[in-house]
Amino acid sequence: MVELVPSLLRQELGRLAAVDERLDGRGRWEGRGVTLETNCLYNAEGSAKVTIGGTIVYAGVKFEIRAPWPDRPTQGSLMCGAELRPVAHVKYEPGPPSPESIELGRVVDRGIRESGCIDMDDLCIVPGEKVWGIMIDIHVLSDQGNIFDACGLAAIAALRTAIVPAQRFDVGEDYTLKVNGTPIMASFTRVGGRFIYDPSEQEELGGDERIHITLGDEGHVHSLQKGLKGVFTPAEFAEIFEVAQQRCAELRNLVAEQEGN
Amino acid sequence: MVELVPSLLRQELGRLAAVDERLDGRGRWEGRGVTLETNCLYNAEGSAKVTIGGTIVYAGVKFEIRAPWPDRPTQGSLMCGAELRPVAHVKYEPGPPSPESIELGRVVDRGIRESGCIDMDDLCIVPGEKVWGIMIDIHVLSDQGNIFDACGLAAIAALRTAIVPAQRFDVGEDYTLKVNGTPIMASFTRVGGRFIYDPSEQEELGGDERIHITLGDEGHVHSLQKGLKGVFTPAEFAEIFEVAQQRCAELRNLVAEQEGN
Amino acid sequence: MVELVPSLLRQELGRLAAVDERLDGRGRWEGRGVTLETNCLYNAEGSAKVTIGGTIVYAGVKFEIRAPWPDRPTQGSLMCGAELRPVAHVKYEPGPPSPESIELGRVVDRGIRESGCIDMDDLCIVPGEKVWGIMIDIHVLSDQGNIFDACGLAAIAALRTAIVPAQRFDVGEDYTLKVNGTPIMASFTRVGGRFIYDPSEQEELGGDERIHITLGDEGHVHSLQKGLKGVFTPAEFAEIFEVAQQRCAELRNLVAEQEGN
Amino acid sequence: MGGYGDVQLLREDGKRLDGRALDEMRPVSIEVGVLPAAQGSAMVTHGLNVAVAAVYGPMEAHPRKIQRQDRAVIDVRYNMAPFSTSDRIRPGFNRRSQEISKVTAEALESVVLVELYPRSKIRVEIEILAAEAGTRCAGITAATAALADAGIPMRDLMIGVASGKIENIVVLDLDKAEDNYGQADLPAGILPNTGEIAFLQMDGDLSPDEFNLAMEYNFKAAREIHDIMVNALKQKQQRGEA
Amino acid sequence: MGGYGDVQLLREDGKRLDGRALDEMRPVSIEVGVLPAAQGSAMVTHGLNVAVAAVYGPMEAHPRKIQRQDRAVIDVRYNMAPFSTSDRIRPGFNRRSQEISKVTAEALESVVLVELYPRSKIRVEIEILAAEAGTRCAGITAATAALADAGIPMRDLMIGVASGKIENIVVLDLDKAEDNYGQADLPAGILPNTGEIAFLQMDGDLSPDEFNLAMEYNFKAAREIHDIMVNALKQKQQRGEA
Amino acid sequence: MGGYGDVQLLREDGKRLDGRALDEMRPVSIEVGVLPAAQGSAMVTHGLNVAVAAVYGPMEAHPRKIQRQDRAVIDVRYNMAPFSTSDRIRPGFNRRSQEISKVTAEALESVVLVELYPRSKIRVEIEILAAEAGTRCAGITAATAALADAGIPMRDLMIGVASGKIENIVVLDLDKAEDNYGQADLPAGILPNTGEIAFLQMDGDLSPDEFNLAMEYNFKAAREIHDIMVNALKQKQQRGEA
Repeated sequence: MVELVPSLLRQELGRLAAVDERLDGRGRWEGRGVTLETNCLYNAEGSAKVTIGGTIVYAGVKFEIRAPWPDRPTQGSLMCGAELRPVAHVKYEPGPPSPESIELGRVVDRGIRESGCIDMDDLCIVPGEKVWGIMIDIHVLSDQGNIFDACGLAAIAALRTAIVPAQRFDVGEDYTLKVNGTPIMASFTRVGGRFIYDPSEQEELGGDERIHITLGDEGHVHSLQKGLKGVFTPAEFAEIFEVAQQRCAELRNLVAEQEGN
Repeated sequence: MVELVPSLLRQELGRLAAVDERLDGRGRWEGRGVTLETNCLYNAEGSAKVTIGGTIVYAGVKFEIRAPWPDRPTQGSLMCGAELRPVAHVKYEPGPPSPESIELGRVVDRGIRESGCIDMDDLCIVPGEKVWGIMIDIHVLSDQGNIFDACGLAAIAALRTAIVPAQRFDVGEDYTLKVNGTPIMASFTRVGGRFIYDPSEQEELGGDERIHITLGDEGHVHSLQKGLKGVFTPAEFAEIFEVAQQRCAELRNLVAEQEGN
Repeated sequence: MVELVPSLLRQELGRLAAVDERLDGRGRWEGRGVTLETNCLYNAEGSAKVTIGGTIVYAGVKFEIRAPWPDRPTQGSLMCGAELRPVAHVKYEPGPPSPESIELGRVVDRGIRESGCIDMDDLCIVPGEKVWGIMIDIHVLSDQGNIFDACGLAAIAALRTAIVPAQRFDVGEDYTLKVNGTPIMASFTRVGGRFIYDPSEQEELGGDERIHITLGDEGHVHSLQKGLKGVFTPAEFAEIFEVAQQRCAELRNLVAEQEGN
Repeated sequence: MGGYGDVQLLREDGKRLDGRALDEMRPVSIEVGVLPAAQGSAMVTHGLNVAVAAVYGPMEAHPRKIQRQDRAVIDVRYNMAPFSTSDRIRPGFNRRSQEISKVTAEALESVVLVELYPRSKIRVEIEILAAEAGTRCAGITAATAALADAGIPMRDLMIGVASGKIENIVVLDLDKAEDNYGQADLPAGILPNTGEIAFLQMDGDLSPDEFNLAMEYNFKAAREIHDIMVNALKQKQQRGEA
Repeated sequence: MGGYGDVQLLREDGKRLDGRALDEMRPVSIEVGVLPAAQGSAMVTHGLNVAVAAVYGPMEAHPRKIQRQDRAVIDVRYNMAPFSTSDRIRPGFNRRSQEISKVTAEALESVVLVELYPRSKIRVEIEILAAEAGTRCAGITAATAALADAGIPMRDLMIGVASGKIENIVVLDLDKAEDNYGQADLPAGILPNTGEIAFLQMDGDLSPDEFNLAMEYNFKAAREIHDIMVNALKQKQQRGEA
Repeated sequence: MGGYGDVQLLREDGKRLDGRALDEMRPVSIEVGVLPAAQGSAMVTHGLNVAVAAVYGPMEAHPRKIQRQDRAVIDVRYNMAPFSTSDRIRPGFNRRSQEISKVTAEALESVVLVELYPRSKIRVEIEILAAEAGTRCAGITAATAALADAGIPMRDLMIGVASGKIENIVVLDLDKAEDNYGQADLPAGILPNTGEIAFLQMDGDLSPDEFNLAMEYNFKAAREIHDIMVNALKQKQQRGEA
């Protein structure tokens, strides 16, 4: 029973793809409306709420003071985790972190970490003794497709608004965290045999493999991830890579606009 | 099948309630026989065994030395936990602590903690360095109804007999723990539509919501908990609140008698 | 279905036992071919690979520096653990350590520990401050019967080749770990009503209880374990105890030969 | 309750530090239908607390052994987001959350007409995004609003409210400082129309008279929040019709 | 075994520190029917050890995959209460308890007439309330008595006993000091009537001769405890008839 | 990627520290049929990495809810042995292993003809015995070889390979020092015959051009390892026939 629907859905998605259309009328490389709100969580040191269509995600940044690793006495740390809790969709079940939520958190984490937007040496308080640990927690409240991009955007936007709570920890005055760059993720799913950008809930249900690309300010790639069943060719990748450049630039502008306010 | 029996039982309990009777012949506010034995566990620093009818509970007190929290450098700590292990009834299953056992432990813990019977400053050894941590572990061996009251009574009775093992930890001579008061819990369950005191196993099986009230020496309430499906009115609560005053005073006398021996 | 095969197998094993034969033609006290290879794992400080028939086991030794227990300021520690991961047989399932793997690790651990082959005082670096902790991890890759003996042999052989990595931890020059003795395990299973040595996969499937005996260099017993359903008499034990003396001596020679190379 | 400091919580004019009267609650706002993926949802802002609730179901209850032949079971998860408090909370198992989830579920089972859905399960997910004393009550209010938003019949709208005691005086709706340094806290789940109580916890020290006054305050606040909730539900209906 | 100190465990008169002879066990007492909620139960005091056992079943074995077509499975949980030892034990998962539970269950399956109850499960819960060397043996004895109290047929009454070695001399039934500073410990589950062994563990150092003597001591003690158990079972029967 | 040190990774002659050319991979050897208990198995040595894989199935998929009506599911466990790395790894749950297991399983489902085995499950166990940069790729190669050894049909032999960037230059197959101090790592699962990619991860910093070159290197290496694997499979066949 459960699988009949996807099977009919797949047929319909194939039919639409053949005539270059999508279920909700979007163009192949067109994203849904995106909203971004920052500083929206009272107890977080940095925060953001992102909506992409009916998908809603919050990210909150917290800081802690810890001892540095012996081999890197001047370096702090950054950790990014995502929780796919049952609040977000009827399909999510309670229990220990699922492979899906582990993957989600790690892919977002790599995109931010590998972009180098946080200089770990900036997080030193007392070399060899005290460094800042930054924790970005992402909370998906409503999943209607493409939570990866929503989580990536919420995480970097929250990070870019973070205030280091030095005063509360008695190590000086509060100050704005220095963030060098705005890595942005773009996700593509194969639907009806071809890749499309920003999959909706239905497109994910009736689609195949997906590719997540995180690009930095200069268009360099910082993180890639292919997930789910399916294969792709280098030519297909080259095409979405180029689309990703455009979409990421647009979302980077959205972050900049929001910060301008 | 399993649910047929409770359904017949509920009918019978309703019939009895209508004529102000109970299955085992007790009056509505009458408790079963209670026994209390203290200093009954060889390796515990304080201990008690309580029976209420066929319900049997042991509590044991242990001490540890730990560093105080930075914001409370002179305060020790008290922790009370209950284990509902499969030994106690065929209905208990192995595995991580069930919500039932977590609730039980936390309700007993709050009654003792909030009564203020332990002055956390009394537990200081070296300010900012060493304080005592008290751990009361409650072990239910046989559940034939009203384990909450049995656990509450065993916990406070064990605590009141505890010897601080200073010598074993090399911080002075052993001495009797100072306990200021005897908080006592009284539990009520709605059976056949009305509340009764000290529910038996059968009354719990065929009953509805329950209310746990912990009262201190002067009759002040220190902890309340409503559990299970059901609602009640302020008037109903006022009635059982008054009964609780009497029952708690009687059990407090039992503790005092036992200590007098 | 699953249980039909063992039932037929048990019949066949009983028939063979009656005429003093075994499924694979071995004599009652005859073991399968054993191979031993040491220093076969690149990142381990000591290692061994053992095969007994189609059973394949690796053991690797790692060291860590830790603070000694307050009551034993000059003593290091030894820990031996086994993982029965799903790689080894279709019957092993993923998840937390099963009782089977806990038993396996603890029986091997006791045999080595109780033989006294490691003098814990030899593991002291700075009294009261730093001692070596030795960890032997055993990895079963293919289970075709008698993994206990294979694990025991791999563990002691790996331990005997271990180099203490003092240089990497900045506490002096590397040196060979001192190991005083070669405790060896011999395992017996009741098959067709009588005990046999070195059970094969089929014999374990259609057999009953088993007995694990670990003997030291002088033939003293250091560890015993009876597992699975079944009882035995002192006379039966006396017989296998004597066989164990011979088999263990042979395997101890194999270790010595390997070290001679 | 802390109750150990010499912290002053009442001003000389008899008002509380944030200017509230003794029987005045913090501002409360409710919005329903906030989560597109859920069947019903609500966001409750109660002072600085933010609670979001989602409702899924009724659906088949499984595993089978949790099924009840004569009614639905309600499966509640109360969870505090890691960033909801001043010190980050580690995600995962937590005894406090487990207890609150259990008694909240039992309270909701007392209010929802569970007899209408035998053998089924209703999932209620409560997420605390910001915590500042009173999250379990904000969560109960959010859960009720989300159930109403999902169209699930209830005997009344259960409202989560708390009163407490500071400086030996009973007050309505403790804020964080009052919770940290106060003497008692009495959170309740109130059915304002039927006059019943479906959720009750309490810790601290209250005389019988103080208890009665605190419970009176709770009923008063519950009626106020009830009206806010009814308004929020009407507004959504009007949006739907418009 | 510890065996590392220079602790003297034998007195000049050849007796042990607590005055026992080499082949003398600590006092043992057994009471059955101690837990009203269980089908069978027993409390065993063995020296300062206190072990309580409860038996539930036979009942349907589930999940299905643990069922055996031709016999009952026995599900044992050996657990030490947090307050049973000098240093408190954290509740929860524990490798030592898991191993003891496993081998105790297998020993009991060898003694109970499990063939009488195909596809079913018998639950045996062993709780150690006070521990002072020898808890696994006291637990085995308590489990046997509880099974007998529950009326579950067995081929013999299995008794848990241990011998060991201190100062190079074999002795019966090590107490805590002897266990800490001794050289070997040989716990066994003995069937005194059939002369069989259903449970066996050992650690330390024993020559073949020492092993034989230790096992002889174990059989001797098992016969003594067997009589105590039979007496306890009779007493309960008489109470029942009276 | 680390990328934080001033470590020199290229020699003056343009070669890498271990003497390899920029587009030269470490030595690779493959042996199949190494684990008698498994249906198919393989050991891959890739530089100093040692990966072993075992395949069990196809078998009935259970619990039922993981079943797919139209195909087999592939259940992968990638695990690093505690002794496989310089610092011992604690056995048990591990986020990195969970992620690698998930994406490896999905890659294998893209290559195995899973439609041939509806409702069934194929278990693939990958054990890393020695780790020295590149274990996920060695694991993919071992899994493919083990599946082939088990006779399970695949659309192509998927090969795990990685390229990366050191000192701003793209190189094939990073070793441990290059991985620690390099600037990017691009591991892929390549189907050399169909020219497709079934597994892809990447971290670090690559311009579009650098990405293209790195992927070219990956395809080249995959073809080389493909031939080694075919040879290993033939050798076993010949052993079987001999």
